[in-house]
Amino acid sequence: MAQVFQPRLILSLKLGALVVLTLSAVAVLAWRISIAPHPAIGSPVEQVVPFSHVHHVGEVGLDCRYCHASVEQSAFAGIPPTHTCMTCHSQLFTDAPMLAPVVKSFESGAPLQWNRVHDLPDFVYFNHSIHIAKGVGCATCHGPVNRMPLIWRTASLEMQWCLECHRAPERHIRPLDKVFDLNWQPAGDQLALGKRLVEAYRIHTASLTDCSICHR
Amino acid sequence: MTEDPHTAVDSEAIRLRLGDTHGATMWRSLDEIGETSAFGDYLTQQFPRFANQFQVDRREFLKLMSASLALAGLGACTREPQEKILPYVKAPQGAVAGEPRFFATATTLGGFAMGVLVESNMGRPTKVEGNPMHPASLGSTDTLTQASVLGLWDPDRSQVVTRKGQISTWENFSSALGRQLIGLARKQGEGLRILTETVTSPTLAAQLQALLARYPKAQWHQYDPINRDNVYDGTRMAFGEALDVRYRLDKARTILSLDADFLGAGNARVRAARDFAQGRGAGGRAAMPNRLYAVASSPSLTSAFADHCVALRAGDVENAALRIAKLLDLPVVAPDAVVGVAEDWLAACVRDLQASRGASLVVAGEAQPPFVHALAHRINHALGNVGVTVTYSEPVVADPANQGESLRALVRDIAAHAVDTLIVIGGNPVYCAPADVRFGDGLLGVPLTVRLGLYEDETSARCQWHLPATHALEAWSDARAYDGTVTLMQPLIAPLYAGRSAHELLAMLGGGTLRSGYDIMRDYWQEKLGADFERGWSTALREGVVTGTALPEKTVTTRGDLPAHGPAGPAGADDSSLELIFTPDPSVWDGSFANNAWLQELPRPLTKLTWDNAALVAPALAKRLSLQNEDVVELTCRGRTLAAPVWIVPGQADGVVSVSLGYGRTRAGRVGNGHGFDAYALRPSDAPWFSRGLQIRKTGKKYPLATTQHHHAMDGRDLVRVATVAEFDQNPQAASGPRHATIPIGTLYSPFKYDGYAWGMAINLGACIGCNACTIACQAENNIPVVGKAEVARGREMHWIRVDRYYEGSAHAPRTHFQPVPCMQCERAPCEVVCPTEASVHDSEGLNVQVYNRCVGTRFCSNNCPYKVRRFNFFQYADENTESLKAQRNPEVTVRMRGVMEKCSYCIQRIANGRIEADKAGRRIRDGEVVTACQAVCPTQAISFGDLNDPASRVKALKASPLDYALLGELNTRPRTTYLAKLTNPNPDLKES
Amino acid sequence: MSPAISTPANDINESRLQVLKGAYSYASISDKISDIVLTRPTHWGWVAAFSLCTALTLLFVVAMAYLFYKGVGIWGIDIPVAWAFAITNFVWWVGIGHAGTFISAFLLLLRQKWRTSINRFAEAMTIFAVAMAGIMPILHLGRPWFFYWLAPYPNIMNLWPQWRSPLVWDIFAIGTYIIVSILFWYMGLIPDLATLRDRAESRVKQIVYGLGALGWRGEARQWRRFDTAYLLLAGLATPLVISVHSVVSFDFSIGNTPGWHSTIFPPYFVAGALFSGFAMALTISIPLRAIFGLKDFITERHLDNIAKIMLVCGLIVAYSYVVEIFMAFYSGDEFEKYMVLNRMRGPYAPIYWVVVLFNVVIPQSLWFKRVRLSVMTLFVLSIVVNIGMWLERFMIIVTSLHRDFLPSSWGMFYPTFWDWAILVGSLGAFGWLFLMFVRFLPAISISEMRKLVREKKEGEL
Amino acid sequence: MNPQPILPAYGLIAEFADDRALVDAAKRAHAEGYRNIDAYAPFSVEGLSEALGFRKDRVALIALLGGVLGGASVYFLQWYTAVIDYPINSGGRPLHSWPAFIPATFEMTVLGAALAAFFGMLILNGLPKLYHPIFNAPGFDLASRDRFFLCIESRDPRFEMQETRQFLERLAPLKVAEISN
Repeated sequence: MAQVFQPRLILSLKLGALVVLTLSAVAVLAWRISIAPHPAIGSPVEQVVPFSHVHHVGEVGLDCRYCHASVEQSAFAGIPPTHTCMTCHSQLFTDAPMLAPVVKSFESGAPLQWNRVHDLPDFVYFNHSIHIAKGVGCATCHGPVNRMPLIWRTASLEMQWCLECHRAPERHIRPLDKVFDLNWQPAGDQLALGKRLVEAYRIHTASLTDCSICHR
Repeated sequence: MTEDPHTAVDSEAIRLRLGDTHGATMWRSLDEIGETSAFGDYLTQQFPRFANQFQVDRREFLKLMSASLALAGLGACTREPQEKILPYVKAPQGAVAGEPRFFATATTLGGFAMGVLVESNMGRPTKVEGNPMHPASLGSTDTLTQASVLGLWDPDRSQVVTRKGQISTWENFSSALGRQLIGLARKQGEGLRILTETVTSPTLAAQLQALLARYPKAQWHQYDPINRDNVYDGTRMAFGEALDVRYRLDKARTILSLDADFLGAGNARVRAARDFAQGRGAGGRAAMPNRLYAVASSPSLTSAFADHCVALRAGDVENAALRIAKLLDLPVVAPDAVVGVAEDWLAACVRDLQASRGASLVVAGEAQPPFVHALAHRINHALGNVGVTVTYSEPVVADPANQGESLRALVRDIAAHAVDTLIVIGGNPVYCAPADVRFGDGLLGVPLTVRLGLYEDETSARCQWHLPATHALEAWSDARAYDGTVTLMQPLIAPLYAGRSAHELLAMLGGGTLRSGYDIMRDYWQEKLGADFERGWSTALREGVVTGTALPEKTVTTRGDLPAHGPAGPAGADDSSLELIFTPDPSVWDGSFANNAWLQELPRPLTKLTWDNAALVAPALAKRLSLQNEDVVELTCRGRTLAAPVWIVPGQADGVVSVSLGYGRTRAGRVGNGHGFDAYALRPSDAPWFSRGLQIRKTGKKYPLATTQHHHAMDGRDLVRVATVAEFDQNPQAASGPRHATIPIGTLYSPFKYDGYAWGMAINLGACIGCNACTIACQAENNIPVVGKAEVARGREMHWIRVDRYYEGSAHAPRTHFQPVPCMQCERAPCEVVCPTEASVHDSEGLNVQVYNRCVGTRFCSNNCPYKVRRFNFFQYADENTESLKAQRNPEVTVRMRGVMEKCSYCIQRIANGRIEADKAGRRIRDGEVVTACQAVCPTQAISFGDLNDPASRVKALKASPLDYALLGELNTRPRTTYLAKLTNPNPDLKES
Repeated sequence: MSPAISTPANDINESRLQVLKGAYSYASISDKISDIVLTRPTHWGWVAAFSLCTALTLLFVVAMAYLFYKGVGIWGIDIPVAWAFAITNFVWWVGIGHAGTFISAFLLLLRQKWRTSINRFAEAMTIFAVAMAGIMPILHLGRPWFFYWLAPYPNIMNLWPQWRSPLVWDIFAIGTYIIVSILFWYMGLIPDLATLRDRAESRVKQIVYGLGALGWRGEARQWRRFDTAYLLLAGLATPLVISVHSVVSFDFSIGNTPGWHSTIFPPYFVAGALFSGFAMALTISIPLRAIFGLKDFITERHLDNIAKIMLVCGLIVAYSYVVEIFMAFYSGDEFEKYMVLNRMRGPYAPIYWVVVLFNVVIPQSLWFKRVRLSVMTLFVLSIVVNIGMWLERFMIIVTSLHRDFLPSSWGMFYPTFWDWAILVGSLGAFGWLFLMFVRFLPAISISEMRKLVREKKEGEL
Repeated sequence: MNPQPILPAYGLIAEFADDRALVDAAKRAHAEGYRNIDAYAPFSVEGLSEALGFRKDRVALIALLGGVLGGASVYFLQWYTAVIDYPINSGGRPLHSWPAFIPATFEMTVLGAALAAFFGMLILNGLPKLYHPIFNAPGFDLASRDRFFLCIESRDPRFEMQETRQFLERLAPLKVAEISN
């Protein structure tokens, strides 16, 4: 009897299988990339006005709250009204071309359109004020914005990222007076400090991983 | 039902898409807009099939009338779109970005004000709450008030000035008007007529007076299809002058309602319910609980709650009243007996009334003729109630003239061509005028007809000019409450469309100059508030009431020449023919709420019908005529005929067919058109509320009606637990029964500890009058979608809290029980154990939370929920296409997508905000700090909510009451929501028939 | 080639009750079975059935497409009846599968010779039925594209399935069941595929079957390990089959709904499953043996035995009905009592009485040998039982849900066109798969038949 | 068909008409001291493998291990995820509700065992092996139909072409042939 499967045939079969496998692997990879959140972590987001936090925060030394005024009272940190920009820019760099959109908005009354950098799904209810009140520093989530010419995302903002802190806030929280200090580093052991602060700030860690803390 | 509901025509869909291209105009500048607009493309990109979801059928687009904001991202697996943030250009005064603010204003019904606080999210009015400082509200509201916010955002509102159907402008109008005014000025306004709804607004009244002064020969007419003519005529008959009558139900111990529905209708219903519940002793055994006797032609909230109720034809109520008067030895000619009411019933009632002299009360229904009112006044006087439980004041309305007469006069003059300029402000007379008045006919003959209205409706269609009116939440105005207290109504948002207020229009008429409502109001109140105006003004705005504007009590003297019997002669007209009665519709009222989908889908308190009205008949009558529900009958009364579907209602007086007004609209809008039948087509102007001689003919046709409750008996299950005060005194456990919520049941499980907050709710069935306000407040608060008639008929309504209605006893005179059923928030939640994805889980405060974005829609939780309070999005119910409706949504609540389960969350968004505020302040949440939407709205405060771990909390105290019991507690679900058994206070002398 | 001795159907002599009729050699039996696949021209009956099933399968596809486009609202389900046809189909299809496993595994352990000639297609029936069953729960999800959330896998949400939910158990039970069934079935196929490989004329068939045969050589040690593994799989499949429908029954008995919350459910459901499963085995084997002339291999003996098992299962099911009624009144639970009375007198009463007629009354005829040996009667009866069992599942699910605790929330369920489309479509898809199977794979285990031939020679039968 | 063997032959093969002949042929070959003997049959023949001196297959052991592994791992998974990784209060039931963890554990035990048994069998049997010299044997296609073969491999220490062929002839086969490699 003749062999049904000559070695050459077997070889080609194996090669065929190999090709199929690689192709499907590539396909999966491509899909994963296509659904990756955008803008990607670490990639600066273009804006109508190339507003530089490096300049305003790093060099001029504005406090976060000067522009993000409602961050301590509201869920929403607040984006400065054009008028806030104009408090300075009615005198400074008034005719700088890069400021043209601001001036235009000021005159026309049409709001500036900023591109969102930190965007949570709409079924997630994040509240800035409570995080500020419990010692979560701006930089903890937003990174060193004072070193960002254009803002980019430093955190994935995925649920597991939130949980990482909600499960053990002591890993991240800082003294209340350091919340807006973008350069703050724990002097000694963060965990020890954190544990003390969790006590001091009455953070109920038990309920922090409740679904209802973020989802309604 | 077996055919697929989703195969209907496209025409609606096309109209719809033309319809909602607007709405964006009102955006000031808020970050949400970015999200909402980005959201649409996101949706299409994510689920292309949703994009044309709408081009399916009529009902689908009813989803228009409900919410969608945060669907984005509910489905994973795709890239998020680039969203925009739009900051303010100039931040408004005192606004904190992202935080809601509340403004005091008022909404009106039949002219009477209901004081409200409106929640504004980044400039968008989203929710109405009662104003605790307002006498008509005391913090509560009702269904119609709750729904008003949806009316504001209704995409079907008229948006442009039209002339003979062609789009025009205000400028064109004012020039046209200007020309007309020249002529009018010449002949002192002869031929100028102004038709308004009932006016209580001092400013508007003043404007009208000024106008009439300017044009002496002009005339002002008033018409509301549901008006208080009988009340004023009644006082005229009794006291010789028109007066407003005020009842102090909290002070009354024995109350007799003569076909009156003071709890469900009337100009002070919310306040009345609050006072009544107080007299009943909310949440326990009052020292002296009041007792309510009711004579009712058709069941109402009031008669349903009564301790003793007899069903009587409306026309026979007069006899009953006479008989009672007689028993009180008043000089009347009364029949020896009243058909339909046992003599001993009347006797017992009278004994009770006398027993509580000075603390008793007889209330005549607004549908009853003046004579019955006069009798009631006389009886109250005889019982020494005047000044205690009933007081009188000058009329609250600007002009108490008989409105029916006023409209008839106008129509006469129109027919006689004595009218050349007709200004119709609000209302919808062409639709809602009595059938024999035929208001619409003459209109085309009037040289200039102008209509200011919210909708381009039946009346607009017959007027040359239609002017878009501003919504109550868009404009400056003022209005009086039932006791005369004035509220300054301030706009929550600039007019969405080209609307103007009645004040502004009147300003144009007088002098033709254009003045803003704001200036008009301030001018008027400048002189009223006089010195220190600014402070008075801002206080009034902040508090929502102008202090000291309540009308003073008036001492009255009864006329000597009161007739001894009614116009129909002694023993009234008790021919045995059928009687047709007209009632305001609990949802669409006189038809003006017809385009409000929340109200359309809100089950009527007693029939549990949605989306339609019906001809209500008593079981006995149905039996005689072999009628079944949904049978279409021809109602013929006084030569006019109308086809209507039948609905059988226990407790309806035999020989009475009642039809509710406000349906059969043709130009209400996309929601309201084509539902129900137009009862006005039968309504005679001389007997607007009831008339005899009705004939019924069975057509053999059927008309499907959508009800939310098919079974009305408790089948011996102790769901609603009831006891009389007497029984309670013998054994406090009598009502709540043996299976008390707190009986510990052995368990192998180590129970979870809830040592933080432990939220719980207590619902007092003894106070619930079944008004449904909770249901609609919940709908507004929680972005609950509307599903439409067909879906309701399939049992797919979405209400998170429903009010179950059960009957006990005979079908002729049943006892009616209401039971609001929200999620019970069981500690041993059956729904959670069977959820495969942890979408239904418990949190550390004992809440049974539903995580929409984790739900895959197995529906096992619903199967396993013994209370069936879970609601499922069988389709994409939430609308995501209509900007104006998205704007209404509560940004604090996720909008659910197709395929996920939802349910009552104890308003978790309010809890969360309360928790956050408390945490920031480093304290615990105080009792009463977190109030659920249903609790806030409840007129009788039947719902209490709070922290069970707070020993001082009200809810804790209530749950300690012996009346407290858990619904289906024997299933060991350990519900956090428990009930207080209902205490009734029947007269021991009277056996229940 | 084979002297097929066909005897008239009416006389009842022993020859009809043989497990294997006719005088077959290793060769002839191998050829006869493999020729069906390799050489025999397609039978018109097959073509007819196949075209019908293809049409229904298309309907199935359309129904699913529309379902995913619109949502489960296209069905008649509502609140309170949130489950209806889809879950009924699910339970019923899983049940169908059970007979296959029972025949191929349990009877193997019991050394029942007569299973030999029917276990192959019975096992195939299992796989296709479970496949149909497996589709249903996914179809019935509100958001089917997230079905995988029921399975444990690491994810960015740090979330896991809720292990207390019977639906999660289902995933494991059904998953295991279908995998084990496929292994068991495929393993039995390996030697036969080798036969086909060696007997196939065309190169393509040689390669295709050859790949399937994995180079099987029939070497003694291979046979030895093969037998052990085969026996082990049988030993594993037997408890599995019990567990699977028990888990399915948990979907209801874990719930607190009156009519669901009952401890008798696991045995009740398993018996019911075998009942309908064996009925389906009859429904399939009767036409099969006619169309492909397999009357010598699938003899009246087989039909007779199957009928006997049906009778037994039917009695257990009947017993369960009785116990349910008894417990309702014995417990004194008002809700249980009402549920039972509602089934008998409520709006769905006709279904209840049809169920009793089809599953309890009619099957009693199986006590009589005449009935068991009349092929036509058996065929009709098997269909009756299939319908009866489907209705039973429907009754359990719908009539329990539609009136549970609060009368205010009582409702009705009315099926829509799409409910029927899914049911009928799944029947079509099942038939389609099965027809493909009998056309391209040996419907009877050749190697085991050779063994049967040997045993017959040795007079061991 | 008998091509000139290029390589040394794979072995010699004898063809028999029924299983009895094969079994005692196998016995005798084994008695003769041959060890690399293969016997091929169209169905599993009682006692054949024993005749070749093949005593225990380890499939059952593998299946046992597979079962234990499957069950233990999924129980651990349930416990870890429900108690340690993300403890969530579901219906007030204890985090470690072991009775509810049984069904999945049982199913995975079965699955583990079944997979182990199946793949254990394949691996021990050296399958899949699409190419095998034995298929070169003349008329070997009948091995899957009605013929029984005994093969003595050339790698057997006692294998010697002539001698072995004579030995096989003595077993009264239908025919003896050489298998090219």
